[in-house]
Amino acid sequence: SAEDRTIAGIVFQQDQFFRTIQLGMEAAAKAAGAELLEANSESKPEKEVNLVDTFVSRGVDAIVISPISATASAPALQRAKDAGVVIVTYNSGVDGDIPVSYLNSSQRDLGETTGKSAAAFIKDQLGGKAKVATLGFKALLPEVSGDRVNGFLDEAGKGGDIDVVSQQDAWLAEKGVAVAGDIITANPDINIIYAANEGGTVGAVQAVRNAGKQGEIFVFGIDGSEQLANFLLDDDNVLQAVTAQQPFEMGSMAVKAALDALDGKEVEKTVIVPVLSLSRTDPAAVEAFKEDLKNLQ
Amino acid sequence: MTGFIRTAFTRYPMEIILALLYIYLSFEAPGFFTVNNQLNVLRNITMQGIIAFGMTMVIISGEIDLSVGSGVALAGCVIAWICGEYTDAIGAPAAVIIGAVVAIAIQVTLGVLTGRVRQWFSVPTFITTLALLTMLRGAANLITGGFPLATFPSWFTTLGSGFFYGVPIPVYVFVVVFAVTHFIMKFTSFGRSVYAVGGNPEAARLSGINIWFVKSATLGITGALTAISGILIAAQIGSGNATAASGWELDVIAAVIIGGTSLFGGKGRIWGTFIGVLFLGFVVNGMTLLNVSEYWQYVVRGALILGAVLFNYVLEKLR
Amino acid sequence: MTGFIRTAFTRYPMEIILALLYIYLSFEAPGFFTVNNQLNVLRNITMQGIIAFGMTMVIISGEIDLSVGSGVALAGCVIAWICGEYTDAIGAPAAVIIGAVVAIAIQVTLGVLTGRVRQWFSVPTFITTLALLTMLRGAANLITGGFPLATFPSWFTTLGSGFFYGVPIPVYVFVVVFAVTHFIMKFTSFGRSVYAVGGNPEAARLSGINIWFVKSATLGITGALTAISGILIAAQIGSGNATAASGWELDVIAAVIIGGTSLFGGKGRIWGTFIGVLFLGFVVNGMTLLNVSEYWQYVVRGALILGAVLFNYVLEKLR
Amino acid sequence: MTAGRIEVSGLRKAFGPTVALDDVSHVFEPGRVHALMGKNGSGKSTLVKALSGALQPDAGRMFINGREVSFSSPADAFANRVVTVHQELSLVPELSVGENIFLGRLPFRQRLGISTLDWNKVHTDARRLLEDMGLDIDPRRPVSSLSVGRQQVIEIAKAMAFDPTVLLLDEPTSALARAEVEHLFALVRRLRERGVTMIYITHRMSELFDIADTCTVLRDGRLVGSIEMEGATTDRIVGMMFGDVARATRPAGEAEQIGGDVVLSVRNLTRRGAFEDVSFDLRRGEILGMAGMLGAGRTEVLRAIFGADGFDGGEIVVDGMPVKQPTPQAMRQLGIGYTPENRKEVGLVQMLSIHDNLCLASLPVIAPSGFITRSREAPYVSRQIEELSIKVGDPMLPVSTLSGGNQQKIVIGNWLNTRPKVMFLDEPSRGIDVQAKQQVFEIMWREARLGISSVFVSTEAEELLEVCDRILVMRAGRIVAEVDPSTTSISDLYGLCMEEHAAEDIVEDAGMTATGDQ
Ligand SMILES: Nc1ncnc2c1ncn2[C@@H]1O[C@H](COP(=O)(O)OP(=O)(O)OP(=O)(O)O)[C@@H](O)[C@H]1O
Ligand SMILES: Nc1ncnc2c1ncn2[C@@H]1O[C@H](COP(=O)(O)OP(=O)(O)OP(=O)(O)O)[C@@H](O)[C@H]1O
Ligand SMILES: [Mg+2]
Ligand SMILES: [Mg+2]
Repeated sequence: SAEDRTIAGIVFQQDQFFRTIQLGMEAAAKAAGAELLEANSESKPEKEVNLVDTFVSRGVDAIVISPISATASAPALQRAKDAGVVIVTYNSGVDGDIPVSYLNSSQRDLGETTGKSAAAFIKDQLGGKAKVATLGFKALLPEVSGDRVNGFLDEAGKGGDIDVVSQQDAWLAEKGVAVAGDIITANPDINIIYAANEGGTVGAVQAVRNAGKQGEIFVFGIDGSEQLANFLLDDDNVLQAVTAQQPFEMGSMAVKAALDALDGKEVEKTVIVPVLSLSRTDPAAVEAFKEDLKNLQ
Repeated sequence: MTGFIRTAFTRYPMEIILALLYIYLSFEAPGFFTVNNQLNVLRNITMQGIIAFGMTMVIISGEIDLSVGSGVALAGCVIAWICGEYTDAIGAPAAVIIGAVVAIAIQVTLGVLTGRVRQWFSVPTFITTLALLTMLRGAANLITGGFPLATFPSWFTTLGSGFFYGVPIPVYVFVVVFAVTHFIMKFTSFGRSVYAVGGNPEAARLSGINIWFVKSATLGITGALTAISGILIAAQIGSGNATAASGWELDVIAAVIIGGTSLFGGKGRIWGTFIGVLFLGFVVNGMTLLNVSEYWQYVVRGALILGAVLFNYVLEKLR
Repeated sequence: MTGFIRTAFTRYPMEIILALLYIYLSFEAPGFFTVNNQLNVLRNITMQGIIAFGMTMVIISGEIDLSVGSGVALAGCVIAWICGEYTDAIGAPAAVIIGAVVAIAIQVTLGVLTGRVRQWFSVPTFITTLALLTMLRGAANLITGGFPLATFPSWFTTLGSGFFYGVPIPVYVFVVVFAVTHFIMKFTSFGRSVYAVGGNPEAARLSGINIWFVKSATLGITGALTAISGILIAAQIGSGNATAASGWELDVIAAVIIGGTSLFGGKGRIWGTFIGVLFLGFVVNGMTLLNVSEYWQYVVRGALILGAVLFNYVLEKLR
Repeated sequence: MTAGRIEVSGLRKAFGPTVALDDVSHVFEPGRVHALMGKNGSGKSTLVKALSGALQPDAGRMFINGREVSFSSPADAFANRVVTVHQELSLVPELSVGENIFLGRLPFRQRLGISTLDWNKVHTDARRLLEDMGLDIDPRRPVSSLSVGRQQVIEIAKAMAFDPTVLLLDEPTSALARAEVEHLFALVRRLRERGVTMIYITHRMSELFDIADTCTVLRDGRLVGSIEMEGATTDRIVGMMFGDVARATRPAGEAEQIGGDVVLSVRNLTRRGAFEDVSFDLRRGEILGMAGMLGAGRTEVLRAIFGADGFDGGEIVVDGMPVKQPTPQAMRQLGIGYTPENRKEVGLVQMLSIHDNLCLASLPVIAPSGFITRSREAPYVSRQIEELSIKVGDPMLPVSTLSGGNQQKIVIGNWLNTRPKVMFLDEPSRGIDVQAKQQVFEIMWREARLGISSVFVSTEAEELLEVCDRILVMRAGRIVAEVDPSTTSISDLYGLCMEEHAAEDIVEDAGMTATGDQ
């Protein structure tokens, strides 16, 4: 029964997104009375391998994991599966037929959703022409970063004629301030900065404020946080829209899937967790999002 | 004339390297040579720069501090947490001030303790601060629970991103810290002792210098500067963030060494560190302006650090 | 009897600490005391452990190598890239072998060059390898374009994750490297020169020892071991990965210092490093098994490193 | 007949602006002991280093036994069996005695087809060698546990182990006690009989007549000349070294001016294993000598009083006030200064300037407020340079550019700037030339006239008798006698120091347990 099930939940970074995932996992495990072991692979493939092996030898029943890389994470997870452990992946997938269930918000989807807001904005406010810069995290997670950035650019391009003038990496807020600031200097006529994660988005907004370019440069981002919600509600008109994943849902659904599979129930092979578009144009939704977040912490 | 150039080259190698880089970027990097960008660079180097001045003293005194990156994160989280807990009770200004004081006090204490642990138990500061590097990061996460804490009053964030007479406010802090540390190292007997302690601890001790006081003090000063930097960063990004400033220890040490300070202690200058900080700042800024791809940035940055130190050496030999 | 205990404690402080930790974990950590888990720990410590033995030699010789983490990544990417490019032309076995040779050759060259740069230009290895730390990471990314390169034949991956007589294959490599480096340091004149060079370089020089050869050689050996570790990791995860092994430099140095090697050179033992590596391995494994929360893990890990070094010191004093 | 003829021709070496060797040409005949003399900084060590491959001359040629050689490293010199005992200790402190002796060419044996270090042979060979030299030192002990004097002996043993044909000895006796010097001389004579050529550097004039066959003198990097020792006189050699030097003597009647008040009083000071029950009084303006053999515990006593090391029991009273917790800072504040015996390692911060080194101890005096400028320090610096006649070009140059004697004066000047009441001078005359030595003595006398008391530690009985008002004799960690220099002869004093010959080893071994590296 569920009471003596042990489930390992592995994240690969310590940030708000994964922290919320963990909260979701904890809630689901608690509800089912299962034991949850948590770990963080710190984006290091070798550490991930160690964790998976350790959990297997500890005899866990299931591993719920966001693999660092579709290719690099496969061998260890295959080993775990061969040892009889149920694998559920979330957020990022893995090559081969390893997981019983895979839950994610499509990374492209995230980029595209923000991109759609940007397309509308470009068409309505900028007269169909925009100069765009992007902040990604290519040196950290090239695949995910690529999906988010390209998804955005593809959709945003539908709003008119866009010119991508600079593509840089910056995923921590303080780095984002510096890099976005430099980009603004190099391209004073830029209209839009897109950042592919929370840190980058915060950094880009602050950089625009530093440069005094409120009303001239507009920021689009990814991820949801209290601070980003506040930016959307701020009347300085810098941050326009972000697309948040629903990490709490993702975490709890992933653990539930694992438990179901252990109980021999049917589980869906692929589950798409919807993304949440938050925009300056819909302040009520932003407020609601803030409220949800408060209840979590 | 050539004599003059030769003298300039051999006496001020890093200054010359910096000037060459500056000229190159002025011509090649779009927007580099604008007032805005110059101010931007200044703002961006401020945070690491402030710490680098303290680190210079620590390294001259023959020690090292690897915990500064985590210290920055912890300080930001501490002030954010205190603001979050106490703003309602005592009002935002009081909460900010208390938060800042507590954040600084923690880092100073840790710095001084690091020195004392070295004194009492002969544990090298390399290892103590290496342990602190992970411990403080963990503590920052425990305080914030992993979420950015956006608890600051809005006026506080101007401290990080505001301007005063057209110059970003952190830049003033940077300049003041530079001036004060420069003064300390050059015009106080404490500063003299730092050199002596790093150059030959036993000789310094036998000359009646309290070497453990000196070492602990430099570590404590660096702690204070780390906390100040952490507070400024929290102000700049508007929240206390446990992931902030990761990996800074090596950046800061690189700036100090580029500035001509010897890792073996006893030798170095605050002015040199100032040059080193500017150098790294211009390199990073220039690469972004030139839209150098992320991967090449790693390579170029490493090559420039190595190149600067090498060049410095070659010019010193010519002297 | 108490005399015996006292002797044991003061002569083998780290061994005792390790044993205590082991006993504690056996009772408290579920699944710790199983053959599987023991093998697992061994497999997990292998990769950093291999490098730590080289690093011990480097540190005893009075130098340091901060580039090992990036070196691991680069080596894995190099062999993966060569397999990707040449498997079709020359077949998988030949491609793997050539890839391994090239990867090792690159790291050895870089290690030796680091030593030579120190000799010719007096650039401390701290700064050269700090520059390499970023440069090699960039190079690894440039080779792979940021994506994992899964180009290996399937038999190659058994090298990383396979078993031989029930023991993971990398463990054999680990044991061999331990035995060889231990032998070198204890029973060859090269090994003794390493101690002499680190303890008093001028005395070593005047005794006819080629100190730059010795230092370059230890750096070169560490380069080779770094590459081997990188190849094994690539085999273990089945691809060349530019993000692998980030931050390892500090882990490896921590293991070496916990093992009693002096950062100031001249003193240390391969056996001690072995203990240090095991200690860190058990700490990491134990915390995972005990389900210590992520944030506490940072704190506990730092505290244990500091505690081990402190305890070691206190016991040495009792001696 | 022998292989060790050394010829140098047109040898030149410059360090930046300093010309250490200037066109030196000379032949050292084989099978003889050639003393090499010259004041501090005259280039003696540089010549020896060139011959030993430790540094490469800028110009000139060297011949060993008529064959031109060019040593690019010490290993090349060893290959020609040219072996050197350098002026600075060149041992590896962490390694064992045995290993140090054979460093660079440790013995091997075959084991399972692999050649491995033969630790047994290392230690048995080392023990045999040491016994040959009349020494009882465990070859497994780490060198760092030995006193400086013992380390010097190991250094010599290390050179012997090479079976040299040419042996270069750069001030081998500067840290040796009389008995050990005798051992060394016996050894040198034995080697001479075997036909080994030796170059022997010393500042001790008396040794020349004991051991040397010829004496070669350098002055400011140039060869002044070479004479046979037979028929040579001290005056002649000193004349070659300096031109003329007046031998200073203490102005008569001064000793009577010593004040009656006791400035420093030590009662029953004890540290187990180092010294026991040490008591003495020091009066104002007095120069108190401390005689004793190497390892008698004099340095330990001074360091304990100065607060540099701890002690187990006893009392220190300064100006009538007991000192509770002596530390170097506290003692400095009470007006006590200490110049350590190994000035190169712990007396100076080598990388700092002469200027900074002269102000190191006196910072609180120069700048009571803590703020300081170079111009504020300048008078203190120039005063010492002037009064101690320190030969410096630019006081902003690193102190490491000065010769030994001048470095010693910097150490003293550093403390005189603190305006001390009491100076502890530990072997201030070690390794400095006759002239500089005389100047140091004159400094002591002058300060005594100004009411400053000194404790003067020296291993040379002559010096103590010449300089001091009163002499304490230490042996095996105890004060065993107090003598009046005016009524004591040199041989009496030596006798007092040497009684119970083996005492030295007893103290040395009581303080520590042997811990082998292996
Ligand atoms: N490495 C060096 N760098 C700069 N100057 C040096 C160096 N070595 C020696 N000198 C200078 O060369 C000169 C000769 O030095 P040397 O050591 O040969 O003198 P010495 O006769 O052995 O003196 P002492 O009796 O004090 O040992 C001195 O002026 C010294 O300052
Ligand atoms: N660091 C040390 N560790 C262990 N023993 C020591 C140490 N330093 C000195 N000793 C021992 O303490 C004893 C006293 O030495 P000390 O140096 O005081 O003698 P000294 O009379 O001053 O002789 P010297 O002329 O060599 O200075 C010696 O037997 C010496 O071997
Ligand atoms: Mg000399
Ligand atoms: Mg002494």
